[in-house]
Amino acid sequence: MFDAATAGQKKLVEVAGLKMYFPITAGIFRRHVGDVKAVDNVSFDIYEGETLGLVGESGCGKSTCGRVILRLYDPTAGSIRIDGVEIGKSTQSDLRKMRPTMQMVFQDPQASLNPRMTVAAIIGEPLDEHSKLTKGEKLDRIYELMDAVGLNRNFANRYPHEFSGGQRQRIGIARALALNPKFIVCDEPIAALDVSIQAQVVNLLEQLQDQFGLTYLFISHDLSMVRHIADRVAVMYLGRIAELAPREALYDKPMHPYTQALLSAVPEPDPNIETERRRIILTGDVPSPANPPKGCNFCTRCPKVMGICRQIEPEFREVEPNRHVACHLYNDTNETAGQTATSEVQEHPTRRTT
Amino acid sequence: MTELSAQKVDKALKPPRNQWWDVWDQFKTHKGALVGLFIFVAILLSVTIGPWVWSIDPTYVDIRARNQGPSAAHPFGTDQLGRDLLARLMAGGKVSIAVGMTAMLLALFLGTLIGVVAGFFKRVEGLLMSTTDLFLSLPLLPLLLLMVTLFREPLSQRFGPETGIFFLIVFAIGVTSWMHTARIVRGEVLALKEREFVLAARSIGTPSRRMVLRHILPNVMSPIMVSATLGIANAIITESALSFLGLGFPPDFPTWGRILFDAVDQMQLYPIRVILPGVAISLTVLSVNYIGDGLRDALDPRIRGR
Amino acid sequence: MPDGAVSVLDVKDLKTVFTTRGGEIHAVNSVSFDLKPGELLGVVGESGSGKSVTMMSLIGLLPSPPADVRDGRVLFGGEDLLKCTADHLREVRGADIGFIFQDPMTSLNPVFTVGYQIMEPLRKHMGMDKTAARRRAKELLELVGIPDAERRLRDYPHQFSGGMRQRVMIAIALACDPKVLIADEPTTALDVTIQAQILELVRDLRQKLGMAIVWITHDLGVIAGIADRVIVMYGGQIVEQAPVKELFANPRHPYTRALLKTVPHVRGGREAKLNVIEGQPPILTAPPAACSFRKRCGYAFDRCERSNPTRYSVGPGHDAACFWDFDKGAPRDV
Amino acid sequence: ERGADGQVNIIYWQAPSILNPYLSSGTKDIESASLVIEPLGRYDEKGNLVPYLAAEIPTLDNGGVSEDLTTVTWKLKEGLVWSDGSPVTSADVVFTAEYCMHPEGGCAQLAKFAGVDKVEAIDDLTVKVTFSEPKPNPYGPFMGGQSPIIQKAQFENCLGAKAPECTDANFGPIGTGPFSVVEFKPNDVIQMEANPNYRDPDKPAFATLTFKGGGDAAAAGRAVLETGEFDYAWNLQLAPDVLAGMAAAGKGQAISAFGTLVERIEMNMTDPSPDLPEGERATAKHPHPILSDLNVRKALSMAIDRELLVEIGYGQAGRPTCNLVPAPELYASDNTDCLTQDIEGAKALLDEAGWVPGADGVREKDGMRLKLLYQTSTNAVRQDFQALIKQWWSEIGVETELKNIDASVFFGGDPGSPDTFQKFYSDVEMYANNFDGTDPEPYLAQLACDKAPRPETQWQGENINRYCDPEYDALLAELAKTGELEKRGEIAKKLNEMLTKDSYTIVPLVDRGRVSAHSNTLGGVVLNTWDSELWNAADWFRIK
Amino acid sequence: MLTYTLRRLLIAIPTLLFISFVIFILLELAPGDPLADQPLTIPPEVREKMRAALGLDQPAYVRYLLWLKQFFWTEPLYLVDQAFGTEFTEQQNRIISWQFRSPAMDVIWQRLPQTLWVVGLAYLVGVIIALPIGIISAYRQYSWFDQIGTFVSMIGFSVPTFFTGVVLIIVFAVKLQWFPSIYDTTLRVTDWESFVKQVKQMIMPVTVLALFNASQISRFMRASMLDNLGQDYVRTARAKGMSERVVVLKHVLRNSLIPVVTVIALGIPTIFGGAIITEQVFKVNGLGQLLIVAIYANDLPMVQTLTFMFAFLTVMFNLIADVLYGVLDPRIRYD
Ligand SMILES: Nc1ncnc2c1ncn2[C@@H]1O[C@H](COP(=O)(O)OP(=O)(O)OP(=O)(O)O)[C@@H](O)[C@H]1O
Ligand SMILES: Nc1ncnc2c1ncn2[C@@H]1O[C@H](COP(=O)(O)OP(=O)(O)OP(=O)(O)O)[C@@H](O)[C@H]1O
Ligand SMILES: [Mg+2]
Ligand SMILES: [Mg+2]
Repeated sequence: MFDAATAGQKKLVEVAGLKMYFPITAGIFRRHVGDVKAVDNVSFDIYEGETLGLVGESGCGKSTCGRVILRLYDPTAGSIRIDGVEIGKSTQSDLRKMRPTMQMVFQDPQASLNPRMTVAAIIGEPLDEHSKLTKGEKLDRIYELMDAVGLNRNFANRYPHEFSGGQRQRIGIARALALNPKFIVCDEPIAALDVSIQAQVVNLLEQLQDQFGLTYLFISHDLSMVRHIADRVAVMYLGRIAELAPREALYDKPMHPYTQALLSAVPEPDPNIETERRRIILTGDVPSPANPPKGCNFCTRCPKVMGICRQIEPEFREVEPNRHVACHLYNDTNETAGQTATSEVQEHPTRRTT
Repeated sequence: MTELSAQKVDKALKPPRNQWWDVWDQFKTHKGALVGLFIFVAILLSVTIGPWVWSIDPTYVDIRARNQGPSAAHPFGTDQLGRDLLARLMAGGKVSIAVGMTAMLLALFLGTLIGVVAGFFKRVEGLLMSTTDLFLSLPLLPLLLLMVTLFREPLSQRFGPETGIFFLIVFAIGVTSWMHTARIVRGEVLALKEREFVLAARSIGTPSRRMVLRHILPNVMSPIMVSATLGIANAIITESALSFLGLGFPPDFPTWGRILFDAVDQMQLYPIRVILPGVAISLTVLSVNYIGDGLRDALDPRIRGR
Repeated sequence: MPDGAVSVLDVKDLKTVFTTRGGEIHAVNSVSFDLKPGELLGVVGESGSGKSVTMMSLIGLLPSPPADVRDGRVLFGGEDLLKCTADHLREVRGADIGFIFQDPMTSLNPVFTVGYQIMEPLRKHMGMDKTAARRRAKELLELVGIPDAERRLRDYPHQFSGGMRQRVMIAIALACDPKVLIADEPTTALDVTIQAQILELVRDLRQKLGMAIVWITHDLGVIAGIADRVIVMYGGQIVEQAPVKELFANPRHPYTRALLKTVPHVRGGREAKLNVIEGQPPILTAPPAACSFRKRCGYAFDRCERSNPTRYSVGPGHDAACFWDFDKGAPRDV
Repeated sequence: ERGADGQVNIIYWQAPSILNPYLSSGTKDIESASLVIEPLGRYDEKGNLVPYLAAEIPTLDNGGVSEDLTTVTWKLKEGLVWSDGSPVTSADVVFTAEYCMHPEGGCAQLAKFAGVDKVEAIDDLTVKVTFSEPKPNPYGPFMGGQSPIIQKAQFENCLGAKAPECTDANFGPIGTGPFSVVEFKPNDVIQMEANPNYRDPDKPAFATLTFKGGGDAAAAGRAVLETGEFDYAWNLQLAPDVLAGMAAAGKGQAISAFGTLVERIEMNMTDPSPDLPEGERATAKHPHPILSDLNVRKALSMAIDRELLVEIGYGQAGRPTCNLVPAPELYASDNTDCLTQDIEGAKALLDEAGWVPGADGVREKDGMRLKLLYQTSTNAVRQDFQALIKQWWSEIGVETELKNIDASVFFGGDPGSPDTFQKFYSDVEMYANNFDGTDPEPYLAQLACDKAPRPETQWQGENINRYCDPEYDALLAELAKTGELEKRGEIAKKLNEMLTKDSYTIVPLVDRGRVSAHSNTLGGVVLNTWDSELWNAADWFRIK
Repeated sequence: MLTYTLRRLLIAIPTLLFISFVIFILLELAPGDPLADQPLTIPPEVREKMRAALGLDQPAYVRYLLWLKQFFWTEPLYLVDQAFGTEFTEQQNRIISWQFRSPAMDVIWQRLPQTLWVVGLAYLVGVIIALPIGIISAYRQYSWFDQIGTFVSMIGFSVPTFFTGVVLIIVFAVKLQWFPSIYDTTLRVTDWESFVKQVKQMIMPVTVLALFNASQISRFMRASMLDNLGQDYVRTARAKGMSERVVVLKHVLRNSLIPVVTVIALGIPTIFGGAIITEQVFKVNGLGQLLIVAIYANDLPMVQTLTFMFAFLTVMFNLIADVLYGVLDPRIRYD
């Protein structure tokens, strides 16, 4: 396990300027009147063998981001390179060939398994699609995978509902592993699980990473789990990345006010700390991604909000080595920030007022 | 965990038990279904094997013996031409059940196909649903008349009068009764499409065709089952209406619907002639319904596990 | 904490069994606990340990069949809730005991306005007329921190975010000034920041209204933050009960210990590997004849196979159902 | 006394759709209209002519018909008024002819006016009809329910293409009959009341009348015979035992009478094989491979037990017959040869014709099986007949395939449909037909060579069998020239026998009577098959 | 919601035009002839003339366009004329039925009351008895009530109405003489006596149809209730101390009715399609009988008009059902 990504490592996933807008249509002729900006101009890289944690509140676009990276949705803009291959625009048949390198583990282990298929059939499905193994070979491979995720081989002919949540998630993981992928998007793989089972799954994921040299995008809203498993952590808010930093740095010294609030809200299983702790309690709810606030999208709830935040969208900058933050607090020179802002900002009508 | 699986390796390698055994095991626990199955098999046997045992020709006119009540020679009596009612019921049952089953299968096939395609592929949804509306609002009778005119002769020539008309009737009923199934299936598919396991299959790279076969279809089984049970009843009744209109089988060819219809006028004089075919139709429909219930449960692994 | 005061709720030997096609499920086995006025009792345990079933058995919320409350006694206000009439039970529900459910998304009726749903118990239990009920409903919404309450009363649940719906649920539970509030994992479905808001709200309300609360959760962090006393459930039984600080400092049941170890922290040191509790929770097809944790327990010995431990007192207000004595590091000699 | 007996209810299981017989020739329409509008003369129950609006029936004897048989002169009764009080004049009669003979009118009774050159009013009460050639039977126009007199004042603006637009007139014609229309609901019900201006001040006995349509024969029979809701039900084509069962309820009785309707089997003289190219199939170009042989046709006829058919299908409403023209007596042949079934004889005939039984009992000749397709319209009795006849034919070694076709298609005459009786795409077919009035000449003339349906005529034509015999045609021409009744009778009998007894082209089965029912309290009913059944409704009364 | 409705209406226009075209083609191609029931004695030339008088000598497309014009232009104008006494349609031909030689629409209007009374009432009665049956069967799932309900409704499906109708007539009209076997469409309800008569004659046809409808709708109701009884909000309502009556009849029912109401709405067009067999058995002579007789008589303008109106209703009620769903379920907001 590496603690931080070293510069020399190979970038397995490169995401740049990724946008995923879901159109909102209205009127008699279904005119396009707006967008749900589920993912709005997100850029990051994931190095080979590392785990990038992606945290944020519900509805902030984590799942959409994970899915669009695997091209389960067609992105509105931006580029996605996986293992050096640009897949942002490739066709479904080309994608099909890429599928073995990239896989996904889903949030709800119950919902992501077809209730009418046996475990063997579920794990074997990717093999059916992408390999020409004989029946026997396939069965062997399925058993192998079941061993790898710690499922009893006897369970091969059972149905998903006959398993506990943790076991189901293992089935999902085995399915993702079947084609020897390099990159796995784990979309809240533990959110639906019991605390005691969460640990089992996380341990399994880590063990498999070691074993097969996997790279993860680990989506979660459980900050303590992310802290445990991720090497670097990206914090998302309302479709954008607020902060991206190595784990230790982030947890020790969160920079973005949202990250700070998020961390302080996590309850500690220790009554002594808990009773004394001062929390930052955010007010209000997350704004709708169809209609994000002007300027910084956190400005409506930010305890440290400044005038500029309501005007200009902060740039996502590297403020310290390896630490990226999108916040005006860390922009010493606001003017230049405005100048060097991306084209997105230039389109912004407020540009004229500055 | 690991040692557990290691120690059971050999046991696991024994070929997995055919899952239909599980289905049967579950099916057996459904009392209604079991009774239904028993009755249905009994009906099936009596219409298939029955004519071997009771070998009177159902179309044999024994005019001296007409309008007889039950007797040893004719356990259910005879009709107005002296044809043996038992033989006619068995022969009629064979046709009615065959028509009911195949027409229902055809309607299910069409309904499911259109429903699934409309639900799964957004592009053709509007078109297919308009077609469904169209078929729902088309006048059935002229449509049937047209089909019969166009196809009766070529078909009877190719397959013989009986088989030809069998195809025609099955086709006519099937083609005019798939719409409700299509609607229900489409609704169901629209919901299923949003389920995570469909997304999971896509992330694996499963193409749409196999997605439908593997993930969508098995999960719309229960509404299809319900349609199926209703479909058989519908097909048997429609067939009787068709023979009544002269669009059905050759006139001397008995079917349950026709035997029932012919006897309605004489209901007061010979009640047995309406009761028997009526009971036969109802029993079939009921037993199929209960079988459908049981099968729906048995096919659902979630219920089966309990 | 008003120690020694007379309890508002006293549960003794509660047993609940589900009859299913596959046989009986003994979901709750001889559960006893009590609740003091103004106290916040935390209930923890893994999924399926019987937390919800226990609480719902108290006020007859389980559908019957399949549920059957076989045995026990629930004293509330001097009356046994398991034996009283259905009408009286309905009076108690909503009026004297409020209930908050886990999933705010599905627990509100989608076709009635929020205002209507809050007013319903007010009109039934407090005999208020429409205007009075509306006024009170508005107050309640304000109390749980929903801005623009007057207008939001006319909104439907789907127009609220998850956190706000949970507040509405709390408002409904609080509507008739209950003596006891049972909250069944009220924040599990919510985000941490929203959870923090709700927790803050509950602390606040407790101060203002002073009712006794049972708070079910499986998040030990939440328990640590708000509970006065904690009971730990496993396999349909209470395995440990202690004041909150005592429990976290001196867990006396192997399950509690394991549980405390599995959770990762956001602060402090980071373990290389998370601790796990291996194995599966027990299948409750029969009333327990042996310790239900023995298969997953590092301390198990032959006695655990033979009999089911009762709850032994291990300190002031602290008891644990385990044959192993952690103080001595040896089997308990009873 | 008029109106003394209150209400009378009539049910026709086919509902009338219009009250103008010139726009529809459906029996239901003609008969319901006959309560309201009347012709100059009608046929009575024996087929005799009786004057209605005319003072007397014009004949050669009384000088009403000219010697050269080209004109008829009708005289109206004096003092006749329409139900609206205006007088009936010869102008109305002339107008009626004008109305039906209008080239764009599409008059359904045009055949009644066939050969009419002109119709002129001699004076207010006298009308002269001139034919373009001698007409031995001049009683086409203005005779019988099909051509009643309509009021000129009412229909004046409804000539030709405008005829269908006059809904009020078509639904409520002003007439001279015993009743006048109060409300007409097409295909449902007609409300009538006694005509205040009816020529007999004592009639009708009923003040109001309801004419209900719809349902089926069984329901109509039940309503009269079992529940007593209705007084009169028309045409109860029911199995004899069913009818008997209903009559046993004691509320009413079934009555029957015979006319000229004959249920028959028609033999196809041409080859209907689908292997033939379209356009040649079922045409004179290809004679029928089996049925061209007289012996086969005869054998088929001999195998049939007509008595039994009657017993099964019609009971008192039918009698076996061997004649195409079963009545009136003058024209009816006395041939009864076919009445006894003779299976052995039929077998012998077939043997003689070279058809020998094959392995499965079906006869064969030159490698061809004796297999026939037997079609008819959908109707329970016809299907029973089919089954029975199939059985008998199988006994003589003929294999039969049955087919039934919806009546609206079978009788539809659509040249595009393969299933019409005219196309005759089968070997034998069964239906019933009759002729209007009492003179069979046009009826027999249908079998003339040139009347065969064929592609050139868009499959129209009445010579369904494609029978063609020059001798027959010659005899027909003679009939057309003959005016003397005795002589006409002889020729007609000859023609009838040529078709049936001699050639077995047409195999008559049953002379079908009409069965109707009336309640026991309805008096004065005389069933008439030569005209509207309701012809004497003015005389009906309530038995107290 | 309004824009959604408007949009759906816009889409409905081409759909309906297409449907009208298909119906026309179908009727055109189907065998049969309007003169089929005329006596065989009519000579061919006369037939030809009669045919021309019906307009059958025109090519098919002309007849179609004419019908379109008549249906969408002349008939509505005629209604305007009727309402305001104007005379727009003076010179234009309305759709003329071939059987009646009179405007098809007039006959349709004439048939509407009895159809609505019998078929409509039967639907209503069916719904009214189906709902409580569905509710009780679901609330007491697997009780004997539920089992018998299932059994009876399956029988209801499987026994044709031509049979049940005749049985009722034989028992109640022939044997007991309680009700008339023939429906009197001319009866006007003016006083108590005529009202009693009307009720008596409606009882049997309404019963037959209502049983058939009820057996279908009660199944839907049951399924929908079962779905909702298991929902979390039911538990919430109970936890609030609401009585079972309120819980089931208010909270659950309100939610269960949403899908059922749309199903009911979808079934309404069938009322206007009439009930062919039942109408025939009881001689109600409603729209169903009108259609079937018109089909037998090959009265194409009438069949085309009736069928198209039925298609129109089907499409409209589809739309209404969807909109209704949105109205009843606050969660759904179109657009
Ligand atoms: N198919 C879609 N069409 C329209 N909007 C969508 C779609 N999918 C997601 N969204 C919207 O995009 C936003 C981001 O959704 P997403 O599921 O990515 O959030 P998330 O961060 O994964 O939340 P959670 O933690 O609840 O899973 C949400 O506002 C959601 O409503
Ligand atoms: N309706 C039911 N039928 C059968 N068994 C049930 C039913 N409801 C609950 N159970 C069983 O009762 C046991 C206790 O369930 P309960 O819901 O109380 O767990 P919990 O501790 O609340 O879990 P969670 O944290 O997941 O809410 C479980 O084993 C469950 O399977
Ligand atoms: Mg998500
Ligand atoms: Mg719970």
